[in-house]
Amino acid sequence: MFNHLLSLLIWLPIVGAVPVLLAGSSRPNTARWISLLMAILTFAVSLFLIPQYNATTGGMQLAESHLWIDALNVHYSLAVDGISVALILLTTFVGILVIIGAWEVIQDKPHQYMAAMLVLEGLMIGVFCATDALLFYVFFEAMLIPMFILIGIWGGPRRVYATLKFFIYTFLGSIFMLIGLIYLYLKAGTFDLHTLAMLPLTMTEQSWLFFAFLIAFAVKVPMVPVHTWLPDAHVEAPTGGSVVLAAVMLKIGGYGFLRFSLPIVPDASAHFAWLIILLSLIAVVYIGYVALVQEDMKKLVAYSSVAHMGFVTLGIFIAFMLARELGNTDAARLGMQGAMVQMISHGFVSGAMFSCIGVLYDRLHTRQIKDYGGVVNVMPWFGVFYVFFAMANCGLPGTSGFVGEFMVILASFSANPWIALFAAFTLIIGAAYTLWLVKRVLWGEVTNPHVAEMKDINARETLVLGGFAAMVLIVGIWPEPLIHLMDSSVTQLVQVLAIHKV
Amino acid sequence: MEISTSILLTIALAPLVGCLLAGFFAKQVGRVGAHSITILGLLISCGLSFYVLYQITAGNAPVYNHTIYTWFDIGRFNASIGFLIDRLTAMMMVVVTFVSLLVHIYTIGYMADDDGYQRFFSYISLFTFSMLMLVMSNNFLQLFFGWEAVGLVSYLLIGFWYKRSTATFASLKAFIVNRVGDFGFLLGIAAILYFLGTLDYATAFAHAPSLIGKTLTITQNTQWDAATVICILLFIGAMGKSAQVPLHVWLPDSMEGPTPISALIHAATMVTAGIFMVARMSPLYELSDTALSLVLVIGATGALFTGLIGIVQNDIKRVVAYSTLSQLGYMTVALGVSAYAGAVFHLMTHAFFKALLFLGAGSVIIAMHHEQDMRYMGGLRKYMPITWITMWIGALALCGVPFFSGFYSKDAIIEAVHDSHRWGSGYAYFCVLVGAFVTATYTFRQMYMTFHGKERFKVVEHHGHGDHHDDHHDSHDEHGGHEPGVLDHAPKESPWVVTLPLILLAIPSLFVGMFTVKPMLYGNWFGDAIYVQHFHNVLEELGKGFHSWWQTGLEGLTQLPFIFVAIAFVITTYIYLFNVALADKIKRALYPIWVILDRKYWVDNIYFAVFARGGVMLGRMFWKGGDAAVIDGVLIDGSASMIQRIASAMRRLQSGYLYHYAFAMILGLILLLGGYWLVGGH
Amino acid sequence: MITLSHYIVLGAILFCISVAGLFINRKNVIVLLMAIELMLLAVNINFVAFSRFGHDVAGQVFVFFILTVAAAESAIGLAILVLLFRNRNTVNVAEIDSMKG
Amino acid sequence: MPTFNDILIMVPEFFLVAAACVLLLADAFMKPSERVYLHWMSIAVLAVTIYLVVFKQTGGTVTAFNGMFIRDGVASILKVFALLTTILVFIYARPYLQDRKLFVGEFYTLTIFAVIGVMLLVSAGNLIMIYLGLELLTLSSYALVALNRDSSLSSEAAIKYFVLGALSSGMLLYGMSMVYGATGTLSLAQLHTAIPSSTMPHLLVFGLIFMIIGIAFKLGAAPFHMWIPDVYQGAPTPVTTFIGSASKLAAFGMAYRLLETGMGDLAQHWQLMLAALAVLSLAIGNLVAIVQTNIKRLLAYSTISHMGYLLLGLVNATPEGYSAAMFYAISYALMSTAAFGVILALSRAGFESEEIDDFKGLNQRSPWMAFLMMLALFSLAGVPPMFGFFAKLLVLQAAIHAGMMWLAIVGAVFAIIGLYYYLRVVKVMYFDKPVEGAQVRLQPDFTLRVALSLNALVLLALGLWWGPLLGWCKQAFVG
Repeated sequence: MFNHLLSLLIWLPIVGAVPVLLAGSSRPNTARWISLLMAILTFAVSLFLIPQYNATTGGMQLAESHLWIDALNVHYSLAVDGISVALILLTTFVGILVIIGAWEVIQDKPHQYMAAMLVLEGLMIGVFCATDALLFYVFFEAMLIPMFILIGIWGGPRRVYATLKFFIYTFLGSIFMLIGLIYLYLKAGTFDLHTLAMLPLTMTEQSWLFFAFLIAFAVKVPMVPVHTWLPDAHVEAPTGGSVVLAAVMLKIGGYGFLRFSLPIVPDASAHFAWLIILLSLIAVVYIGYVALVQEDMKKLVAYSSVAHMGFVTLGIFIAFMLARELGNTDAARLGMQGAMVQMISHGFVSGAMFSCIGVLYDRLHTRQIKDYGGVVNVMPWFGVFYVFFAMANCGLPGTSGFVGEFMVILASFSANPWIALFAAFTLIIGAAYTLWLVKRVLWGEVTNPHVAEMKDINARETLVLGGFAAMVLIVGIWPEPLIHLMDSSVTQLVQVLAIHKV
Repeated sequence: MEISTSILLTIALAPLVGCLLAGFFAKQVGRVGAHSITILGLLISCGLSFYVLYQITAGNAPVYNHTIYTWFDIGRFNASIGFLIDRLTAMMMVVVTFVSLLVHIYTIGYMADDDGYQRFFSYISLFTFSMLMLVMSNNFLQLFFGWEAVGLVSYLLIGFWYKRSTATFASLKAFIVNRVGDFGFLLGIAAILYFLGTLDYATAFAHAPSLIGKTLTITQNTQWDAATVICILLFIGAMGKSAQVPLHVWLPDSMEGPTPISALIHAATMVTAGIFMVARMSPLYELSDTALSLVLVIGATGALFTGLIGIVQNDIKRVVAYSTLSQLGYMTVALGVSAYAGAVFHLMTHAFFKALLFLGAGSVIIAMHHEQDMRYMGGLRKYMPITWITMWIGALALCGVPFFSGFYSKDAIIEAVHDSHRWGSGYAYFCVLVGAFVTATYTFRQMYMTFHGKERFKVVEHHGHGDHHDDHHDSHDEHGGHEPGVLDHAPKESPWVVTLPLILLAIPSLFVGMFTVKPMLYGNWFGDAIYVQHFHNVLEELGKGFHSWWQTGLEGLTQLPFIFVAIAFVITTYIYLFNVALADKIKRALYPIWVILDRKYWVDNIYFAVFARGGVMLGRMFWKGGDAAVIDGVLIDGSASMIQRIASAMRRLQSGYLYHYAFAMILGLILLLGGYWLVGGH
Repeated sequence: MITLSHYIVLGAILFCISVAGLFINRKNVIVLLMAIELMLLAVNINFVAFSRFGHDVAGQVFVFFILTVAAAESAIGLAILVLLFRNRNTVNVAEIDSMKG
Repeated sequence: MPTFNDILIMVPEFFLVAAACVLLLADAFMKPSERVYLHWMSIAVLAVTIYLVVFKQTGGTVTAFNGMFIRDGVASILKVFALLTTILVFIYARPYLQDRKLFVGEFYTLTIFAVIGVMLLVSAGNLIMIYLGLELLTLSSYALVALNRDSSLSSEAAIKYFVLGALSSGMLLYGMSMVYGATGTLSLAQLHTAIPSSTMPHLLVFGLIFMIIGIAFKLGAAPFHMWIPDVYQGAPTPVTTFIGSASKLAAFGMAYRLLETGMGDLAQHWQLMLAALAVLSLAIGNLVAIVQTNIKRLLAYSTISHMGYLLLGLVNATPEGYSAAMFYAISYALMSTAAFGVILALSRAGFESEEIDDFKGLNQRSPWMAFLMMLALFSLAGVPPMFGFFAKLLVLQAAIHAGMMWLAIVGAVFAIIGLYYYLRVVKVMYFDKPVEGAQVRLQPDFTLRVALSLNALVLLALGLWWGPLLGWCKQAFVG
């Protein structure tokens, strides 16, 4: 089993979706239980990664490679490093919570919903495992289909606009990456990422490729100014869709930078690092202001996701400045680690925030902030979770939201105090938009009579929110195990990005 | 004998356990259970803190500095959770746990009728835990953790009565203003890591001298001194937490919270975290005269100008709140002249007498059925003698009347400023001197308006509802529809759970100064915890003239600050006891000044207009203008609709007529032929 | 002397006339069929001329095939035309535009 | 002199011709109720032909009748897939034809004759053979388009197809005549050797241009695409399916024969021309498809765009490019049969199920059909892991390899625009509520369902494992 652990992880949920679909709409409970079982099974299998992966040596491990397309020298090759392991664990963990979260909420064709979720989970794991560029691309794009369906069928009133925008936006980004990959293939004769990383490329080639990769991953992250699909997609998506989108899918953008931009075009990445850093800072400040004035809760959290993901891109590219221009590899590692921790943390925090909004939405069927107010009067336990996640969202120490931002800000100060200054602005604006939201939703007198009838969270919802809360707290209080898991991989990445190709 | 780790962990975690039990099992443990558990936790914590203090001072235990666990470890950077226990920490631990314990006890009485009883106990225990983490920390990470965690609890407690919109607004404001400070604080920590390569106190202080000569490139032609940058950034954090001008605006509003937390958090402990932090960082601050001058000027400004506002306040708690702002200014001034020990000493005395004043005010508020306006009080001394006497002790301590604890600390600060030669000390001396007069004025005014003179409330016996305690929870907001100044029944002295803490606080307010002034101020009691460069050391200079607390007290009677206090006493006594109408006349005569003070120099209004309104406007502009109009409107939907338009136009080419189709083919032929002729025909 | 060029030019002229007939004519579909026949004739002239001047018989063989196929083509064309007339009661080219866009 | 060996080489074609005649005769003696046997016999005949093609393919290139007929890997693969898609067309067509009283023998025989045309065309070694194969295919197609004699749209489509088809074959012939004049030969092989020494290069290129028009018309590349939407819409759907699948394979075969086997040395000229046609096709096909409301018409425009992609492969003008293009042609044939198959499966008597709105809420009424259609659409859109994606990947790669990065970028940009209208159909099926009264057939014929399911699932399966097919395609051009 351990020889094919990664394949098992990818295919278990995808194959598991078949019996779920077969259960049909007439037996919704069967479908629910099977999918829960599959999700738990996948999570259980993913736990084996921890003992199987040797965190001290780093590097790509648990490799599997089979010739896939002989004529094109494409391999079905999988392997993981610490970063992948962390992200896979995040995926499988969120996978369970999403299934539980949708339990009674999805009444319309639950079997299709659950099946789409499982397929999505498998494909996302595939993205994190693939070490062949084409295989990566296949997983990367295939993911869009179940998500497209999820938003389109179970989404809100403007779901069609949102889901089409989501699909086309992402597709637009990635198709240029595909052209870049083909170009690389024609030079190297392979799609193997390791070989591509070794491939010598001129600065001109690197620059073109850098932008091809940039547009693909920038859309996915999403970075300003290609972020506008995210608020729409989030607003219209069903809760589970939002959770997966925010918790895992956005991470794939950041992950892509690590796997493609960094090793394949390091010189161009270093050369254009200022651009990414600038865009990241714009994401923090500009998007922070935009989030402040949102009237829709989900939109607000969606914008805050954009701002938080700004720290991911900032951390990754600040590492270039630190490692190359200043020769400060330790600070580069700090920044890169910060970015990685921020990815994981944002997975939990945003997933939790969207789950919270889902809880409210299930009761009142509105996401407008003005329709709420005084919720804590009728839902005190919900209030506890909501405030906790809000605090995590504005980066309170002791929650996971703090760790990554802290490390990135520390690292960016070493690169340039001005960058740190703008990045640290999130402390203020993040608190402003998150807590203003809390104030308007949770506190105050109950003014809407419908709010007065809302019931506090039930056991199932408590389980979901509690699951998220546990992870947010653990990572926040003791991040060292997570950091240790990724440390050697990050160190290697930093070494790679310091190598000049031209 | 070294202090054992488990004792320290117990001190820190006992309140946390209490908090979790009282919070998550509120229903199961009930009211009595909640306060018993948390008070037990605090008792353990407080008792052990005293033990630790004893060990450190009398028991000659060495300084404890150990890591509990590693938080992250990346290359040469690492951060961990750990404790540093020296005399400064031990003293802070005692102050925090002692005041907190008393506040816990007091709360039993104060919150007796509140629905959120268990929640309140849970919060204040959580606060104690956070504050202990802050003061016990041995590194910047944990300091920041505690720093923000106390901010969180402060947020929760200010907004404790979440139904009141003013309370939730105040809590939001407090958190965000604090975040502005934390913004600087975090950058300061980043700067320390950058320049010193560590987050550990001991290592950082050991390497502090290496900062000399280092600069930070701000622009290509601007280089700033590293130590100055670090110290100013850290001080911005202190400005937020310790409510220094111009980040002071949150503290008066924080009075929306229940009174016990005003005493605990917004007077005795949390707001002094900034003072503690600067004192702790003294090895760094000593490297930058510029930063200390800034600290001095900011502190002095706060000491005088926020005190002035206190004179025109009518809300009993707000007077104390402005007094807190002013006293924090005094402490900051002390820091600014390198009299760190003076600042910490004042911090300690202030913790006692200010907590006493707040709790006393709370006791009055209980008696007045949650009426806080002093204009409806007066003559309360006969109804509640214990509160009256204890509050007078606190008031005299606050004014710095000789032999009271406040005298020793405040007088030392004023003297230190007088002796200092640092840039800005002249202005500071003026501020603190006039501040003494101002302090006395608002304090005596408050005491007279509350306890003396005519009763300005009416007692109307209400009938028709059986147990009037029932409507108390409702009356937390808008005073339950009561007419102001009309009470259901006559005020009476508060229960023993309220008065006991008052008495317990009155004792140190009265005596603590006498017994500790010598060691703490002049005896180098803090040892290595506080570092002062020799040529800055004004306290050392002052110490040469110090003989005993008795003599200093006697000398104090003849000195300028006390004379100011005496003048203030005479004026206020005359106005509020003998000629009440004069107050109004003065108000009318000095109307423009009154307006300035009443409007708090319009600082709140400006902040609200610029930062809150402006921020929302900016956000809306970005959203509607940037995201919606430009990116979505023009680029995304715009290109989509353009494609749609092109498509509709092109569709018309497919006219359905055969001859057009044939013509298109001929055009294609011409295109190919023409292309060949142009490109490859030669 | 009639050279190859003359034939080619003749073929070209015939071809152009037929093409013009196809897209200038807006009246009758039958004219279109005639134009098509004309086009094939132009092609045939080319083939025969090239065959003659190039001394290769294959071109002329091709012409036979073209003629045969043209006959079949006309048959089908006329059949479709009949069908069209039956359904539409018109063979006017300008009226056959129910499918467009 | 023709020998028995020549006949042996052509056994599949001879068999199919004979079988077609037998079927024609059999039909004459069959009662209408027995016609279902004709249906199965036709399918059996095609299956046997596939067997013969595969069985006879011994590897390498073999010619017959003095080079008139070429049997090589390219021809065999194209034939197999043309026959295969025709079998699918027959299976999909039966319920449709029965519902409309079009279940007649002519449909089968004409289609089989058209397939014979396809087989001759892709195996042609001589311009005459090209012409004959092409005419056999197109003449049968004209008749098939007009199969529904009572439909005004069908006859309109037929006349348009006929006139434009005749015009294009006239141009093709005109081009052939010029090439013949410039080289003095009609044999493709000899043409290839004669071109470098030709004394009339301009005449040659003129001829090439006219021939390219013939190819472009058959492919449906812009601006020679005008017939496609009208014919796709007007023709009975099974015929459209045939034209959209087997016929495109033939068009690719014809292009390969003419351009590579015959005029390979003029590649530098035709590469640019094809690139221009590709850009136009991509633009027109993808853009105009956006505004369509009829799904057959939408698929027609999508065909135009797909032919643009196919040209991207041809532009490369190396075995690699040809194999990419052939791979694309095969993928397109399979995808379009699947898409039209769903339309056929859902249509009933008196109801064509060809408006996009007819698909509203299909997922509610028939989730499986909706799923199959979705697979076909995502494949057409080129979303991984569907078959269509890899086909696009290969042609983009071919274009880049040919040094035409700009062309690949144009292809990529239009793929995004194209994605929109495919998604629109998915949206209608999955996200919209069903319209009251739109009664599509919910329980299609059993064989149809099985075949259609296989057809659509193959798109997924080949997406996951397309190596062997690509291997065959490459081998066909290299070996």
